[in-house]
This record gives sequence, structure tokens and C-alpha cells, in this order.
Amino acid sequence: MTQSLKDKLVILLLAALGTAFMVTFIAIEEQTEIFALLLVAAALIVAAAKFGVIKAISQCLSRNEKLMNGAVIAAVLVVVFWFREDHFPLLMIATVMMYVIACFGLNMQFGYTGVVNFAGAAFFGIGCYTAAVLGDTSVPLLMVIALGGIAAAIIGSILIIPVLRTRGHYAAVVTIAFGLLFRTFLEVNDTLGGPQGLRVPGMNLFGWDFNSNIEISENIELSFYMNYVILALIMVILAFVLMRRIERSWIGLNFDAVRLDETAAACFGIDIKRWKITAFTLGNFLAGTAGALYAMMLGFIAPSNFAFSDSLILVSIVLLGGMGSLWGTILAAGLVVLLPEKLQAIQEYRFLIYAIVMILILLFRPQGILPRGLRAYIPGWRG
Amino acid sequence: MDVGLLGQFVVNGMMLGMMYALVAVGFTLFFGVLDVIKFSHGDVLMVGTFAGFSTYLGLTAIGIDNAFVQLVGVLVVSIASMALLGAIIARYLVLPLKSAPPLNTLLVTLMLGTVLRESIRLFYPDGSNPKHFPSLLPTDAWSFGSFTLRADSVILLIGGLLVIIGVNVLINRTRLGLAIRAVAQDEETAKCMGINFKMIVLLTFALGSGVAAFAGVMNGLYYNEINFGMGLLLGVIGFSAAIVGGLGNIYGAILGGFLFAGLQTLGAVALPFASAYKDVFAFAVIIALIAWRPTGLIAEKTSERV
Amino acid sequence: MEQQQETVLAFRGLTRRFGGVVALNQFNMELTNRQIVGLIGPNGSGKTTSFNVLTGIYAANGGSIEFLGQDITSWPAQKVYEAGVARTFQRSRLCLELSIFDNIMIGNHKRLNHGIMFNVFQRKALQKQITENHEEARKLLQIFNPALADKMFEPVGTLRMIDRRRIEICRALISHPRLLLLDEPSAGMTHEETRELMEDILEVREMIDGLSIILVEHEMGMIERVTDKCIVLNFGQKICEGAYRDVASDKLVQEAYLGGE
Amino acid sequence: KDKVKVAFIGPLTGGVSAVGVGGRNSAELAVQLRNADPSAKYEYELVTQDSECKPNVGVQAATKVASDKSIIGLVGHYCSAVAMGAVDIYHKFNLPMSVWGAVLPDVTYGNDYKEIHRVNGTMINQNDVAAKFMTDQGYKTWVVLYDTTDYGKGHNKYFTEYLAKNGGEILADFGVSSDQQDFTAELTKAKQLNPDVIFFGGLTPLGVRIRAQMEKLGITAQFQGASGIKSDSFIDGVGELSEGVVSFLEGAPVDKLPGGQYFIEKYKAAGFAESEEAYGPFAFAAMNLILDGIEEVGPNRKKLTKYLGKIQDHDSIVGKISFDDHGQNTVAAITKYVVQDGKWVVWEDSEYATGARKLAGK
Amino acid sequence: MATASALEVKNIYAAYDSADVLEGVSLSVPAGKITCLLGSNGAGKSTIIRAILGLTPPRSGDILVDDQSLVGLPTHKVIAAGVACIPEGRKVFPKMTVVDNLRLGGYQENSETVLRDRMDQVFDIFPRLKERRNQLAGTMSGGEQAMVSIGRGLMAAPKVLLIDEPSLGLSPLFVKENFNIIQRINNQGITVFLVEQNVHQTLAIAHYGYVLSQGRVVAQGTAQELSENKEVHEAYFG
Ligand SMILES: Nc1ncnc2c1ncn2[C@@H]1O[C@H](COP(=O)(O)OP(=O)(O)OP(=O)(O)O)[C@@H](O)[C@H]1O
Ligand SMILES: Nc1ncnc2c1ncn2[C@@H]1O[C@H](COP(=O)(O)OP(=O)(O)OP(=O)(O)O)[C@@H](O)[C@H]1O
Ligand SMILES: [Mg+2]
Ligand SMILES: [Mg+2]
Repeated sequence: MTQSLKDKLVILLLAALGTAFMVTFIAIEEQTEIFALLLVAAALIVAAAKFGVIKAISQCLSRNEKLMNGAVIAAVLVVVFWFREDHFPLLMIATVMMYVIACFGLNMQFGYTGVVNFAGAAFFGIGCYTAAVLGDTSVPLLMVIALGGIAAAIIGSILIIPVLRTRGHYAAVVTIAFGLLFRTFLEVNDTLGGPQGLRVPGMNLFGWDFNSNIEISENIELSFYMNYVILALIMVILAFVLMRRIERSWIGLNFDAVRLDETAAACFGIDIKRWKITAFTLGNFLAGTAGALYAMMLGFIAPSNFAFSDSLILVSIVLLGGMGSLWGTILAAGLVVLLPEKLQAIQEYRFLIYAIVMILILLFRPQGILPRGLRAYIPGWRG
Repeated sequence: MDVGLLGQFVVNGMMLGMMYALVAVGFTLFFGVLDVIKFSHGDVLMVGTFAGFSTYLGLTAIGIDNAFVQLVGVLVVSIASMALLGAIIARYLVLPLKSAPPLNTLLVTLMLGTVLRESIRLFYPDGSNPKHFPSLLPTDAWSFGSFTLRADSVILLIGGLLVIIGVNVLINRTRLGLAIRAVAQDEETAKCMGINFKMIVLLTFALGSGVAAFAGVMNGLYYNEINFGMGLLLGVIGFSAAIVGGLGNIYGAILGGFLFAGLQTLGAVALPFASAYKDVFAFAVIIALIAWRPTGLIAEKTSERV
Repeated sequence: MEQQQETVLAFRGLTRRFGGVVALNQFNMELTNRQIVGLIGPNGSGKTTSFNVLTGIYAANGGSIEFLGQDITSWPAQKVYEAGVARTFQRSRLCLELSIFDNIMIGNHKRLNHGIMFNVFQRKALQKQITENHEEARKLLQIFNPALADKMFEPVGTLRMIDRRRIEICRALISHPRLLLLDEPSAGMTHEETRELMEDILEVREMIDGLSIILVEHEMGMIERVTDKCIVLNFGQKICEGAYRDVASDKLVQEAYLGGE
Repeated sequence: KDKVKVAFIGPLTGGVSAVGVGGRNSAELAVQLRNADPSAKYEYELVTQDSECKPNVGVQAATKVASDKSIIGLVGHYCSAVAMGAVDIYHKFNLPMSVWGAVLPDVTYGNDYKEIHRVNGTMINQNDVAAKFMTDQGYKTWVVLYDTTDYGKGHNKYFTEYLAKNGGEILADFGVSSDQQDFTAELTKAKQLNPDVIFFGGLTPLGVRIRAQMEKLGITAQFQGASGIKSDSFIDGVGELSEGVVSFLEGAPVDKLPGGQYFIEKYKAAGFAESEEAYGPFAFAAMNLILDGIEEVGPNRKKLTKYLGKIQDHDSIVGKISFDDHGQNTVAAITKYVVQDGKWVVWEDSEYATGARKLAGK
Repeated sequence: MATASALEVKNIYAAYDSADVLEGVSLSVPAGKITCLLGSNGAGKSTIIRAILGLTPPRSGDILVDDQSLVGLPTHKVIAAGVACIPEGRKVFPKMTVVDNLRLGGYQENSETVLRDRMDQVFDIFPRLKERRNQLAGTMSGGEQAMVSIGRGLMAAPKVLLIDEPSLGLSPLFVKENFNIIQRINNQGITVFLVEQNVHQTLAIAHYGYVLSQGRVVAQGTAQELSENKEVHEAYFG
């Protein structure tokens, strides 16, 4: 068997395995089963790492990036289709995707460029509120998603001066303060619904109402969340491509240089301000677009969704996945969004368990689940 | 506004500022020794307060009801147990992560904060409800017109001040302080100087956490109410205060703490439109201040060379 | 061959203070096309500071800097680089997490297209630019250490100190600067390695049009062999200037720097 | 017996989790008792979900419950903002439900959804009674503190409205954030205005802090709270200072009703670790209402909705329940409480009513 | 050798996570003498020092100071045994003043007066440090930092002083002075273990020397022998 054929088989097998895992994980409700599944998965991964399988697999994957991307998309589609009539799993899948987009934004900011942002939820929230405010106007709703991003980027520019001037912990405080300020402002000020929040009209594309179920035939009626899942998937793919292309370009290199050594970067002509602004704005834009679609899907938003703790959830996704690692972010988003949900049956104990699980992961995998590798400008190319 | 009222605001603001400053000092210490932000600090404070509270209940239960003895017992148990907790945190959560990206420590300690908070909420008897913390200090009060000065406030202020001065002397004037600062800058070289690295880190975390416990008990004595969520906001504000003041020196933490308290008081008192905006106001000023002095009001001395 | 005697760089009364310390005191110097100047002097005499002021990391407190006929005294670092000044650092400042290729490309900034449209949408053109630059970087590395040329996509953090220095020099050279500032490139190298490095640098000078070099070194063998002229600093002041042979025999220099026999 | 699923949603984690857990226990008790009843037609299974008091999480929980066709009825929501976000979903999926704690009027009156019901009263009724009662006691001037959540802001709005009707005067109002610790600045300003009463619209934790800090500043005004502070933990939290604090809660006093006594006994017997809190009885009553409906019309959402729509004068441990055409319980009697010797006592039974003790400033 | 060894390294193996660096190195550093270790870049010289200090504990083998085994001891215990080190690359504490840096050198000494005496001695050797006693060490020039680093090593008044490439980045005058200082230190009775690239000057002051290549000792002998050793000469002398 040739190497490439072998690779292809491996990838297909992995995709099938992954799909099966996702379907089971989402479908089962019994706590013991969930724990058993997670344990089995963890054991498999540890064993694979022990025997060098992981390394072989990752090499195989990096050789066949296109195929892998395709396989992942196909796997997601299979999972989505599997749950075509179940509203809740689809809602969760769509939620994961929107978190992924927002966290891509954060990755651009501190994974790539080192601009810390602890107000991710605020920028996500700006997108949500844009959708709420513009949803009833005649602005086309697809445009509203973009406008949500733009609003986040513009409001974020208030912070540009302090963000540019500060580093590290100092920058963290700027964004923490902004996040708190944003939420308090929404709560106190009644023009945007105050603490009671606002209704948000659903997505409607050229007369296609996203909020009604899709009737295929008499007996087959797909959940209306399918609409959102598909749109979110498209957005995730677009965001992924954008992130990848930026990373694998001179811009990504500039970002890294700014993050790692500002002085040296400046001595080689890299405009620190320009790239920090670019990353900060683009990151906020991504968070804003994700927020806008999220608000449309959820139909209702209130200030308490955009608290400091929500920003921290976004940050923890990025760290857990591995700073700057796109696949890591996707995995971590799935874990962080789904795990507390899957732990519902332990009710009031689930935050405790969740926090303990997070601590354990971080202790044993300090670089994140899937640390970012070296930049490969052109996949498979080694000069 | 009459003078008495002004005085009242000043004293209130000072109490609040002292509390913030004590928390901020803790952040400065941890940052000083390992360049890490320990975000569970506020929650350690909260646990310390609950430890003190339990001690009070225990002492009352065995029939000791002399307020002074109780106060000493509360302080000793609370500070000692939190010092131990701080050392444990350092040993098992912070040290293992010292070579990982700094944000990881932040995240781990944040999660630890959740664990502490949830543990109190779930496992402390009736932990999700606020508790009545006893007044163990003399409650004499002197009124001057609209100005009421209470003995307990004065004692707490002085106590807080003494603790801060003590920490400052410890850091800047003692051998231990020298070691703490050295460890902060370069672990390996500090070891080569004969410093017991682990011990210093554990001691620093114990110290910082002990200070937090003190602040927690002080909080309880002053407000007579404690609850499992009290540490969260105090932690965030203490952190902000430490940063605005300028990390790496204790004066910055004190300045930041009092500044923040001043802003909040000012916001509540003087904002003509609505006092509900006082936090918006305080945080906006914080952002502006950081934009103006990007390394804190008392700037860290730069030492980076090219 | 007719040598152009164009002035590349001129310091006029350059002064820089740090608190009470006068790191540069009325420093005057000139550098002409294709010249290699050795900047020497005791520790703390202001050599590195002069690089930092020149490259815009520190502002000058007085005096002016002229580069290729322009007054660049208060230019920011980026602009100085664009104008054609590249440097290495006394303490290596590579991005250890990045690959050798990435590090070298950071130095190539001004010759790359940083437009968002170009980088995100014109992938074909970008890939062409990448492969071309890769080839060039490879050639450059080949001169310094052929083994490195095969490790272009390995993180710099895994390399030996000496190779890191070489990469730093490549990073400075890749953009074809007009002026190269080398801050103690041979520190920590054996004699043999120092000699190799020197030869490599001379070889590169032949490749790049009109490249002038300022070399800060404490290794007098190297200074003697490669420099056209030497400038000696002491307490931020120039105490002597001329060919190495002359400078070395200067009494002041002997006393302050070389420590006579 | 066939198995039938019913659901409960409430805040089980976060700042108001005490009330949420109390509500959940009460709902669970209702299900347990029903299952123990041999004459019940079905065996019930309770599904519980945590809303964290956050709208987005609540909407997720609502979707999970509503889209699960095996769940026939729901008792849900203590936090109004969450309820506001979730009602659309119940309507969309035709899930009949009853609110057990949220007091914002808009939850029932802001829509025409026939699925939505509420056994407890709204903050309108409460403030109506409160304003009238307090002015009747002879108080003239107020300073209002409220937290800037929907709960606090709502109380501020309606209390102000009804106080104006009854001729009371508000000297100043202060919005405070729901996690604020220190109120000395606000209270110092209040002290200067020297009001007869300090009204607090918000929940127990803040209520405790404000009451305690009033003492520190030597404020002797009467303290009056909204339903949010009517809990034993308020008394535990402020200790002796709780004496004479008044509060108002929808529903007849539980222990006065025959069923209420029964509830309290059973709750104790069931051995829950947490107290039922102020709204536990409502959760219990709402769950019983749903279970009654299922017993009557069978496990069918549409039929249950219809059944609930017709509820009039239905006996429950919180008094008779009658829904108006918005599904709002109209018999929401408001009970006035005052703390006497470390206990919430119904005003009419208290020594304050007889004049043996006096409220502050009287 | 006639003299007793102050420091004995016996057949140590050491490795970083990726690669083996030391493969059976044995050295003996006679008391009261200067012993030097030569070798090209990356030969593993600094690793030996790290192994002695317990920073990179050896995988096997033994290290003895005054017949006390150091293997497995934490670094601060090694220092307590009378070893001090002037690390490669100076490693001054950048955010501390010169005085604080020096104090840290004498960290294990409790007596203030002793410390003050030692500091005066250091200031005698490096007047520049006295001038700049309150400057932050991080802002000093490379050479000035070297002075701080050496001074700091002296503050410990050790039995054995490990010095890793002290002349790196120093001016020729200062390099000479540096070697004089090392000799002076040695004359005070301190055993010196010196790692250097500067072969000529090193052998001029050392009593005994080792040459390390790729983690193995390839030559050893008195300074005299080494400078006459033809192979060593070819490989390492410029
Ligand atoms: N950022 C700074 N802050 C304070 N003083 C400084 C700073 N940078 C340099 N100095 C001082 O300026 C003087 C010149 O330093 P510089 O680094 O230029 O010396 P140098 O000639 O490069 O020495 P070396 O050969 O040791 O590297 C020194 O006394 C140094 O202490
Ligand atoms: N922390 C480390 N991790 C991995 N490898 C290392 C590490 N430090 C050193 N090495 C490798 O170990 C080998 C020996 O290094 P060492 O620093 O001991 O050499 P040296 O003889 O002191 O060289 P130099 O003259 O450059 O100081 C080198 O190949 C180096 O790349
Ligand atoms: Mg220099
Ligand atoms: Mg070395």
C-alpha cells in the first residue's frame, strides 16, 4: 500500500471514529455513561500518545491537510444530520460553533499578537445588541451579522489607546475594566432594555425564516436550529480560513514578532501599533459577528450574559486549546460548552466538578490540548 | 456639604480603601515573587473569613465568650489556615505551572477560586446564604454632628495600616524580602545564591494569603456580614488597584486601593445623574488612568536593556 | 577600482544621558561607503548606547544623526530600518519559538508585501514570494553554516548559542541594508569560530552593494583584521580614531582599554 | 403505571442558588408525594435544569426541556430575565408551564402565550400593598435603594409609583450593583436626608449588608424590604438588627393554610439539606397544579395547557389559585410580615400590630 | 596529585530532555588551586557546572565536595556546602540595585558586619560598583554587569568558586584585570574552577586543566602540559 493511500485510510478511519464519538457524546444523558465515555476517550488518547500513535497521526494529518479539513467538515455534517430533528443537540452544536468564532477572534488577539483581552464577552455582547437593535429594521439580516462585527470593532477602538500603551497584566486590567463597565452600563441604562434584556428577531434570509422548522415531507421535519447550524458552520469555515491564511502569511509572522519581542520587531521595521490595532480590531470583529448570530438564534439577550465570568470562559477556551491553535480552540470550545451541559444531572455540583476538571487538564497539559505548531506557510512544504 | 458629612465620607472611603489595599498588597506579593497573578486571592479571603467565623462559632460553643479572646482566636485560626492554604496552592498549583505560559496560572487560580467558592456554597452548613459575623470590637461611637466615628472602625484602620507597614518592612528591609525579590526575577540564579526557592515561594504565598485572611476578618468585623460570593469582586478590584497603582511595589497597591475606594465613593456621592453609574464611572477612570500611566501610577522602574 | 567616498553615516555631537550617567557625550563620527568601522572601548563606554540611539530605540538628548544625507535623529526604529540600517543585539534577541526561516524573514520586513489583501486573498502570489525568499535565506545561511540551511523549519530555541548568533546576523543581512551594526558578534566563540565568522562577514559584504559595517568587539584580533578604521570610546566620549594599528599604540587607548603590556 | 416526565428549571448555581435549590427541593417533594400516592394514575419523573440565573443558559435549558416531547409540563424560573427569554420557547414548543418565583409583570402580561402561567403574584401587587401599608403606619419620607437587576429596578419603579399614589415622598433613590459590598457612601447620603423609612428593592444578601451598615452609620430609620429579603437567612445574616424589619410576600402565609402545614411537615420529613426558602411553597404548588392536570387530562401538552387555562379557585398550599386570561394567578393575596424575636411573623399576629412593640420611629 | 581535592566529579552522565550532553565526565579540582575547563561551544562545560550546582542533576555518577556527596541535594544545600558560582551570562538581578545584588551573593551569611566587610572588599576591587551602588543592575552595560556578577560570587566567601566564562564581553583591559582578580581570589585560598574560551590567558593563571569535547574529557594535565599538548593546541588555540 502506498503512503498516501495509507494516509487516506487513516484519516477516514479517524473521521469515522470522531463522528461516532461526537454522536454518542451528544446523545447520551446518563451520567455514568458520560463519565465512562470520557474515561475511555482519555485512556485511548493517553495510550495512543504512549505508543507514538499520536505523533504518527499528526504527521499523517499535516501531510494531508486538505483531506483532513474535508473529513472534519464531513464528520460535522454527519453529526448534524444525525440530530436533524433534535432541537437541543443542534442548539448546542451551533452554540459551540459561535464560541469557536469568538475564540478565533481572541486567538488573533492574544494567541497570535499577544494583546490580552479579558472583555471577549463584551465584544460578543456588542454583536448581540447590534442584532437586537437592527433586527427589526429593514437592514438585511445577513448584513446585520457583519454590522455586529463592525460595531464591536468600532466600540473596541475606544480601548485602542490604552491597549497599545500597555502590556501584560496592565492590558488585562484595561479590558477587565471595560468588560465590567460594559455590563453595568447595559444594566443601568434602560434604552437597551436594561437588566430585563431585549428580544431579538430570528434570522431571515431572503424570506427564508430561520426560526421555523424545515419541512421536507409529511413525516420529515428538520429542527429549525438546522438553519443556524449550517449558517454557523459556514461562518466557522470562513473564520477558519481567514485565521489560517493570516497565520500562514507575513501578517501572521508580524503578529508573532510583536508578541515575542516588540523591541526587536521595531528594529526590523515592524509597525507594532499597526499590527496590534489590526489584531485587536479583527478579533473584536469576529467576536461581534458570532454574537450577532448567537443573539438571533437565542432570540433573547440580557446584560447578565456578558459578565466577566463569560469573558473568562472565552479566555479559558483559548488557553485550554493551546494559544494560537485553531484546532485546539475548536476542541476546547466543544469541551467547555458541552461539559457543563452534560454534567447537568449533578446539578449544583457541576461548576465544582467543571472547575476541578479544568485544573487537572491545565496541570497535565500546560501548553493546551493541542499546542500550536510551527508555522507551515505552505502545507507540506519544507523548502 | 457640611464638614461632618465630608468627614464621614472620608472615613468610610478610608475603610473601603484599606480593605482594597490589603487585597492589592497580596496581588503585588504574588506578582513580585513569581510574576504570576493568583486570581483565587479574593476567594481565599472569603474562605479565611469563613474559617474565622467557624472559629467564633466553635469558641462560643465551648463557652468562651470573651470578645477579646474570641477576636484573637478568630484572627489566629483564620490567618494560619489561609497561610497554609496559600502554601498548598503554591505547592500544587502554582509551582508546577511555572514554566507554562503565565496566563495558565491565571486560569488555574481562577478555577481554584471557583472551587473554593462552590465548596463553601455547597459544603459549609447553609453556605449559600449570608452569615452574621459578630462584632468583636468595642462598638463605642462618637458623634460630631452628622459625623459618627466608631471605635471599631478606628481599630480596624489602624490594624490594616500596621499590617501593610509590616509587609512593607518585611519586603524591603529584611533578608526574607531580599530573597523574595530575587526569586521573582530569576529563579535559577536565586537558587545559586543559596536561596531555598521552594521555601521562599511557599512563604510568600503563605504571607499573601495570611494578609488576605486578615482583610477578610476585617471585612467581616466591619460589615458584620459574610457570604460565599464576597471574594469575587474584592479580588477583581484588588487586582485592578494593584495594577493602577503599579505592580511591583507596595505603595502602588496602597495608592491603587485608596484611589479605587475614593472613586467609588465619589461616584456614589457626587454623580448628579444617577448613583447607579458609579461603577461605570470608576472603571472608566481606571481605564483613563492606565492609558495615561501605562505602567501604573507609581511606575515600575524599567530595567530592560537592549 | 574607484572607491566612492560617499558619507553613509555621521554623528554630530551625539549625546545621551541616563539619569546622572552620560552614556554618550558629544560623540562625532563618520562612516563612508563600504567601510568597516570598529567601535571599541571599555565596558560601559557607550558603544551599545550609540547603536540604540542610532536605531531609534533611545532618543538622543543632543546632537544629530545623519544617514545617507537625511537627518534621522528622531526617527522611530521602524523608519530607521526602512532607510537601510540593520543590527544585531549584544544579548541575542531571536524569537525562540519561531523557526529559523521565520526569524530571518522578520529581518526581511521591508522587502515583503504586508497588505491584507495580498496576504489573505492572493495566495498564489504570496506563495511565490515565500519560496523566493526561502531560497534567498537559504543561500545566505549556507555561507554561515550549511547545516543550518537544512533546519530552516526548526525552532531557533533548540539551537546552540553560536548558531543563534549566526542567524541573528543573517536576519540583519537579508534585507540588504546599507549599514550593518554588529554588537559583539563573537562573544563566547573560540578563536577558530571567531575567525570563521569574520570571513563569512567579509564574504557577505562582497555580495551586498555598498554595505558599511560598524563592529563593536572586544576581540582585538577580529578588529585588527576586518576594520578599515577604529573609533575608541571612553565614558561616552571619543578618545581616539584611526587605523587599528595607530589606535592600538595610542597611550590613552592603552591605558583605558587595551591595558598595555 | 405509565411513566410521565415533568420538569423544573431554576438557578441552582450562582448568587441566588439558595432560593433555586429550595424551589427544586419543593418541586421534587411534590413529585415524590404524588408517586407515593397509590391513587395516582402515572408514575412521575422529575427532570431538573439549572438556569444559573443567566438568560442564555436559561434559554438553553428551556430548549432542552421544551424540545423533549416526553416532558409534559414545567415549573420554571425564579429570575425574571431568564423567564422573559424562555417564554417564547415554551410557546413555540407548546409546553405548558407555570412560573414559581419570577415576579416581573411582563412574564405573563408581556405576551399572549396560553402556555405561560404563574402561581405567584407580580411585583405590582406587592408594592401596591406595601406602599399603602407603610403610609398607613404614618411614615412620610423614604430613601430607596435598589439593585440594578430587573428585580430591583422593577421594585423601584412600582414602589415609587404606588407610594406617590398614597402620598409618600421619596427623598432619593440609589441604584446599587447586585454584588456590591459597601453601601456606606449611599447610606451616609441617606442619613443626611433623614428619611422615615429605608426601602430596599433587592434580594437577601444585599438586604443583609444594607441593614448591617445602616447600624454602623447610626441610621435609625425603619427598614422595609421587598419580597426578596423575606427569608430566614436574612434574619440569620443580620442577627438582632432584624427586629422590626418589614417585608411583603405574595400568597397567603403558608403555615396558616391547612395544606401549608402539611407541606412544611413533609418538607422536613423528606430530609432536604437546604431550606425551602420563601418561594419553595410556590414551586410546590405549581408542581402540584401540573400534576393535578396530568392526572385529570392525561400526559398531553395541549390538553394540559387547556386544563391550566381553566383553573379557577383551585386549592393549593399558597391559597386559592385562579388564572386570568394571561395565566396570572389573580388571587395573589399579599401577606405583610415583620420580624419579631428572630422570626418572620405575619403582621396581624405580631405584637407590632397590637401596639405592644413599635416600628422604628413610631 | 599531592593536594587534596576540594571538588571531585566522578563519572557523571547528564542530559537535557532531548539529548545526552555529558557522557562519563570525571574531574578533580584540587583545593586551593585554579583548575580550568576548556572546550568548544556546546561541549557541555556549562552543563558540568549546572550538574555540580544541582540545577541539572546528573543521571548517574557522583559529585563530592570535601567528601560530601552533592548529588540529589537541592541547590541551596550545595551552596551551603561552600560552593559559589559566577554563572554564564552574568545573570544579575536586573530589577535590583548593585548593593542588593551583592547582598544576595552573601545570602547565607547572617552577620551584617561580615557582609559589610566583604562588600567593602568587593568595592575595593571594583570601584565602579561603589560609584553605581544604587543603579539597577539591569540598566548597566555588559561589562559592568560582569563586575556585579563577580562581586556577587565573592560575597559568598566560598570554598570553591565556579566561574563560567567570566571574560565574555569584557574589554581586553578588563579581561586581563579579570584574570588578575581570579588569581587574587585564589591567593586568598579559594579554590577556583574556571570555564573559559580564552585559552592563552586561562592557562597562564591555571594550575591544572581539562579539555572537554562532546561531553567527554579528551585531555587533562597541568597547565604547562596542556599548552604543550599538540593536539589540544591545534584544536583550540587560535
Ligand atoms: N537603559 C539604561 N538606563 C540607565 N543606564 C544605562 C542604560 N543603558 C545604558 N546605561 C548606562 O550607559 C553606559 C553605557 O552603556 P553601554 O551599554 O552603551 O556600554 P557598552 O559600551 O556597550 O559596554 P559593554 O562593552 O560592556 O557592552 C553604562 O554606564 C550604562 O550603565
Ligand atoms: N536547556 C537545554 N535544553 C536542551 N539542550 C541544552 C540546554 N542547554 C544546553 N543544551 C545543549 O547541551 C549542549 C551542551 O551545552 P553547554 O551549555 O553545557 O555547553 P558549553 O560547553 O557550556 O558551551 P558554551 O561555550 O556555548 O557555553 C549543547 O549542545 C546545548 O545545545
Ligand atoms: Mg554593549
Ligand atoms: Mg557554557
